[in-house]
Amino acid sequence: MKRSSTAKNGSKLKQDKKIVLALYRKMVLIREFEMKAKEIFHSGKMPGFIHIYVGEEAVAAGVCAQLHQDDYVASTHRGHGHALAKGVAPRDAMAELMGVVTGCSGGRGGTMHLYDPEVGFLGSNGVVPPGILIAAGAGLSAQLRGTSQVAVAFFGDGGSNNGAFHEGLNLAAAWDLPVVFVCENNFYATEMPFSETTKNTNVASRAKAYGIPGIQVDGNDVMAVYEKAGEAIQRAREGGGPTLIECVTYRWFGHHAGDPGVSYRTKEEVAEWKERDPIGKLRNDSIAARLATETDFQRIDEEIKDVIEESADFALASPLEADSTALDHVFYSPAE
Amino acid sequence: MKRSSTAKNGSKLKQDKKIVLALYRKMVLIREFEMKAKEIFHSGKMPGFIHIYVGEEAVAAGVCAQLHQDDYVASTHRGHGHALAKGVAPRDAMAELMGVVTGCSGGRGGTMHLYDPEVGFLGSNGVVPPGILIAAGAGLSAQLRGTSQVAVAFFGDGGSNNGAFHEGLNLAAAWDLPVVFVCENNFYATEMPFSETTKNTNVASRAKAYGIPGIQVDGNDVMAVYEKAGEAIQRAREGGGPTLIECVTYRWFGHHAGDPGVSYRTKEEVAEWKERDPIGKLRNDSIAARLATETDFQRIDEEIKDVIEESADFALASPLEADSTALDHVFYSPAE
Amino acid sequence: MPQKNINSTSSTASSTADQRVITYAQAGVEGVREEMLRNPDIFYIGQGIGPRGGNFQQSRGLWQEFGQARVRDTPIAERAQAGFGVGAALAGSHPIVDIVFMDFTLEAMGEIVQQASTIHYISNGRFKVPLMVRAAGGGIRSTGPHHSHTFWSFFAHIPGLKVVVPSTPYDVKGLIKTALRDENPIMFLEHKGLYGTKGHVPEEEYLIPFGEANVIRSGEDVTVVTLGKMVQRSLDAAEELQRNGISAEVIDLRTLVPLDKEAILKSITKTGRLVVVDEAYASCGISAEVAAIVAFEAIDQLDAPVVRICTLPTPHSFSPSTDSYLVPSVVRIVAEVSDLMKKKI
Amino acid sequence: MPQKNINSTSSTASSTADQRVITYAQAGVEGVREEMLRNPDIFYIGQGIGPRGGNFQQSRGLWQEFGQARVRDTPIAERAQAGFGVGAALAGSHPIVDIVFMDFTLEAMGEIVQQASTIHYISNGRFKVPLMVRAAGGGIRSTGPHHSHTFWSFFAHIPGLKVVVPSTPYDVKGLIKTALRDENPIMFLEHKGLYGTKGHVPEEEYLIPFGEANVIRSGEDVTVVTLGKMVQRSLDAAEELQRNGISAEVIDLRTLVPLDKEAILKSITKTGRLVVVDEAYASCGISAEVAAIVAFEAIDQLDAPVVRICTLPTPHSFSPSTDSYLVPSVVRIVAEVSDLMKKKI
Ligand SMILES: Cc1ncc(C[n+]2csc(CCOP(=O)(O)OP(=O)(O)O)c2C)c(N)n1
Ligand SMILES: Cc1ncc(C[n+]2csc(CCOP(=O)(O)OP(=O)(O)O)c2C)c(N)n1
Ligand SMILES: [Mg+2]
Ligand SMILES: [Mg+2]
Repeated sequence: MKRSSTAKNGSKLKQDKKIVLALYRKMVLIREFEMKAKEIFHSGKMPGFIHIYVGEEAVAAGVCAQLHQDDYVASTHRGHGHALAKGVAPRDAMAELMGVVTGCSGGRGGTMHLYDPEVGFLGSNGVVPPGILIAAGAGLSAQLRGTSQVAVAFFGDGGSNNGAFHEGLNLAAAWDLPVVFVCENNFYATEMPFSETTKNTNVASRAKAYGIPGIQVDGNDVMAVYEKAGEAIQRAREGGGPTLIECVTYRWFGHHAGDPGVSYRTKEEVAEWKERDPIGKLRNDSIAARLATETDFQRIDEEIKDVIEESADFALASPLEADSTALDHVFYSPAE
Repeated sequence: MKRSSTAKNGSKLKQDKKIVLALYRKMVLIREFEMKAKEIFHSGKMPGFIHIYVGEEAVAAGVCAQLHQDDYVASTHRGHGHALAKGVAPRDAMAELMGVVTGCSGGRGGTMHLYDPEVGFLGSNGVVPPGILIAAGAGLSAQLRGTSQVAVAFFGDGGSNNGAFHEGLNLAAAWDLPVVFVCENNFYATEMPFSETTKNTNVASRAKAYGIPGIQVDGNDVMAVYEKAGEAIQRAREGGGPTLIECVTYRWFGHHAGDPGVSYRTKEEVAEWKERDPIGKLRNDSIAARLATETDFQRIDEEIKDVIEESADFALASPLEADSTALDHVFYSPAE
Repeated sequence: MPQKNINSTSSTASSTADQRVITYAQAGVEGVREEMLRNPDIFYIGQGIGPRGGNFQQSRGLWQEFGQARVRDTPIAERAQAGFGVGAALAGSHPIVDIVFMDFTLEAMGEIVQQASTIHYISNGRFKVPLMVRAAGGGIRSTGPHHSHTFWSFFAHIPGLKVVVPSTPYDVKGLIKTALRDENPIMFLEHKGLYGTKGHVPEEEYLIPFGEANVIRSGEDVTVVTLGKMVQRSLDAAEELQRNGISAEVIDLRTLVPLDKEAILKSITKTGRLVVVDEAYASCGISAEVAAIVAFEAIDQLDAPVVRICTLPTPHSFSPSTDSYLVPSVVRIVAEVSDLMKKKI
Repeated sequence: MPQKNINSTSSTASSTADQRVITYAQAGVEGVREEMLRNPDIFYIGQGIGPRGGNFQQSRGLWQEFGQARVRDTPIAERAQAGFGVGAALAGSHPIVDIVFMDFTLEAMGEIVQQASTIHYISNGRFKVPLMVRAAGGGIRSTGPHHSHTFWSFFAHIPGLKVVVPSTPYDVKGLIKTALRDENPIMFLEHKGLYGTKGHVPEEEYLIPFGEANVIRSGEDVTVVTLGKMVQRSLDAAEELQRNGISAEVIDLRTLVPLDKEAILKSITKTGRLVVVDEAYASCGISAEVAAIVAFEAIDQLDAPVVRICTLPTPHSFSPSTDSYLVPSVVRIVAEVSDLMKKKI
């Protein structure tokens, strides 16, 4: 089965260099973080099972670039990119993947449970897809507190077939909550093709069922994501209620680092999507449009390499939690 | 808030007398059964809390008249009408409401748990709305066994906001199951107006999200329901997959027999809907079209009165379960 | 079944002529109201808890007083209710999520167990989840198979949840106020059959700490540990037993997590006999937990087998006869305790 | 942790030179396959159980052999899976619903508890619900907070469900075949950490009846009741204890419902000491249930307190250090049993 993006919304944004470079930096940060995590995983040093986000960087980067620090994000099992895009420090995230005490969750959460209150990161999640409900709840809190905060839920095509999707979108719509629902449609949930688990593979079209706007966007075009997310986030911030954005994209690797990801996808399909690399696209487009130069990008590449090396060193050098604290924090107590 | 049916599908069926009288009989049976149950309830003799179906008879009668005995129905808390329409004997149902051993569930189920394998009645249900899933499962079984059986799920507007609706319709659609989903949109879930729990009050329109046909029909026009249900059931029987039918209707009384049903609904609204009595409508329309006579209808009315009296006497005279059998049937064993 | 006022024998509320008497449901409303006045972060969502004031009047007047923003009816979507609650709690609000029927906590089990109970721990203490899930269990008047459950042991099995089961108006108010000042996920599990019962509730503010069982009747011969609606039945049974010369001490657990082990052990040391009366099923229930604790910590204090008196292991029946046969009755409690008094080890 | 072949000490499978050895996962596939061949009403649905053969290879080859109609991948919709299973069972099919991770049975709890477990009883025996829910629990290699649960006590709390927890390839096959001939709702709860373990499974057909615990090691001083992955740890601990002169009898429960009380009581009569080792939490767990049964039925046979060795009460941690600290280890079992041997009442 050949899969290709049918998304119609290309980028029309008046592009400016600062934004281009910021988006590029985020995408490269995510890419390099993931490649390093993959390397450590395959070296046998990393516990658990990581779900690699490579290929989908434009979604996290494009959406989160429109968010303020005190806005919220709730994420998924494939959440490293969302965490980094929202501002979780790479070393805190890498350490968390290693399960060491210096991780953003003290090593107790691991790859699927990154948490960071300081940047409004309400957690990646081992369950599909309660992040939808958690983000909506954060939006409800913002509405009640009268702030202009917005919450974003990321979830996959697989998640969109789950009952939580229905309950979450319906109620967020009924209450006009400041939430943006971002579906990363990468055509597969584990090895299950989306088209075999639903008769309607156009996730954006499901927004009608909830009386809210639904738009499909090319999830490999970071400027398009940035633009459409910006509109939706702005609408939410102004009390206009939720939007469902379907970002059509693709994961380059298997479902998790242990899955070669080939038995259920053709080589051609994977190759075609690698061609449509969101990082390469931004780079090429921006150079063609004379918005930035090779040198600009190279400088960022170098910078990020250092950040990632430093993060990995930090994570690998950090200790595991001691048994003596293993029973702490089961309950919160004000003394803490 | 004024609520009125916006359903567009009126009846275009070439009406024939046999069908008219059969539908009329079913509706009157349900109406009289409910009025008698209500009377017994208010006399203090009936345990539990009954949910009265009066006003909505055209839905159960119209849909079930298109079903065969070995087709399936899964129902709701407001399920007396569905049970009777599918063929559960009135005395068995009335006895069940009384919680006596002669009931269709031996008195163990009561009003919300009528069961009858002999007519494919897979149960009313105390939970909103897993009947959707149960019907779909029965449809899956029929598909696997290669029969031409069809399963119908009844559920309310309230049920349509629940995650089970989404999971059930999506998967039944993906698998082309022989199921018809019948939403009885009576504008309220307990005292909650549907319009306050969703931004899209057109339930039929939600079918698009699942890639299946969705139609709205005047749920007080039994001929319209009969016709549209017939098309959907036929399609399902022939392998054409599921349909969502929204029947716009109204319950005359409160949510359950203990709820006066007035604080959240205007007198005018209730009165308007009583004007649109599905039984009166069929009677008037048929007489006007010279399809049947007053005498035909009166004869049925008399007949049903006797059936209901007999059912009530039977139920009221039957004993409660003895303690000595209270532990039976926790598990099935082949010796049974 | 005699319906007596439990508080008359309560150790926490002394009986006076002019004491104020209100219902269990009203006590809950008062507690919630006072805490909502005190803490603007508290809001309340659930099915029918708005204008209607709750199926059981458990939120009566709150919508009228606090308005549509802070007191909101939800669709029939328990997962959304719980999940929104978790999200709002993470964002700094303090939600009350009313599931109304404890049975329907099943629909939200993933959100309660996987999200609410874990996040404080797995975020290494960085987030807290101040969330009160409210739900009423137990059977009344043939509520039948889907509306009579008492799942407290499910929640007591899961670390990170506190579990409260109040038995009197006095306790409801004091415990619900404590719950709303506790910034952990709390399962506040009332009983449908108690909402209409009355008891003394002082006008003055008070809080009841978690983890302190109520020795609601003192006795010498046997310890009856119980909770929820079974407290009154146990007290009634104790009176009956007293007439037969058996002196029963009755302990109302009040909170299952934290559990007041000390109160139980202290009582056993005195009586040497333990009976647990629970409306939930025995298997893997809180009755098993209490028995297991005693079998570990105080087996040397026991003079007889540990007896559990629980709802018999069948689905809940609608049948009025069977239904009352299955749930522990005063008669059954009296009979089983009397039997136990004849046993020795 | 030594990974030994449990069957070498199994009372049900004797060790011979040319015995056929397969994995726990393969044993399950064989059992399901044989029953699917025998009974055309059986079908199998779940996430990834089709072409992929299951996350843990637990359905390997079934899709290829039985085809897309009888072996179907589902969307991520556990409620639908379970609800469809109930409906199909009522209509005369015999579904296997694979939830894969036991954690996600939470999403289907309503359908399992309210529908599957009750319908036979509340229809007064008129319907039956032949449904096997399959799911694997327990932690492996930092599966972390959302993928390590062992909820067997939830299901054992609910009347109308049978609960199976196999510990060896031999048992998986014999028990899964029994499950698929039993026309009740069955929770078939495997362990992720056991799927790769190997053991003898005969070529000839056999069934293992429900309700017969396996006295997998006989001993004189203490009875260790256990289940699932903890069986091997208990056996390893028993060997270690033997070296210290303590003779432990190890009982693998195999099925929690029905529970083989007799086997436990018989053993206690001999040893006078009871330890329960469970990977689930202690509070309201099956360990509490076993303790409570013994405290009622055989307290006079006990020479010492009843000890429970369970996962410590925190959410499951990703941290490799903490994770292995929290779950019962051979070292902890040895230490606690040794301690217990010093106690007397
Ligand atoms: C409730 C639940 N069921 C099953 C799983 C197992 N699972 C983890 S990720 C996944 C696939 C998710 O697919 P999708 O939502 O499309 O996200 P993607 O992996 O493609 O990013 C599944 C089935 C889960 N985590 N939670
Ligand atoms: C999961 C669940 N939540 C809540 C309830 C309580 N309840 C029973 S009926 C009902 C309203 C149902 O409304 P609707 O689906 O529109 O059906 P109607 O009563 O209008 O026929 C509610 C909330 C329930 N039975 N199940
Ligand atoms: Mg996907
Ligand atoms: Mg309705």
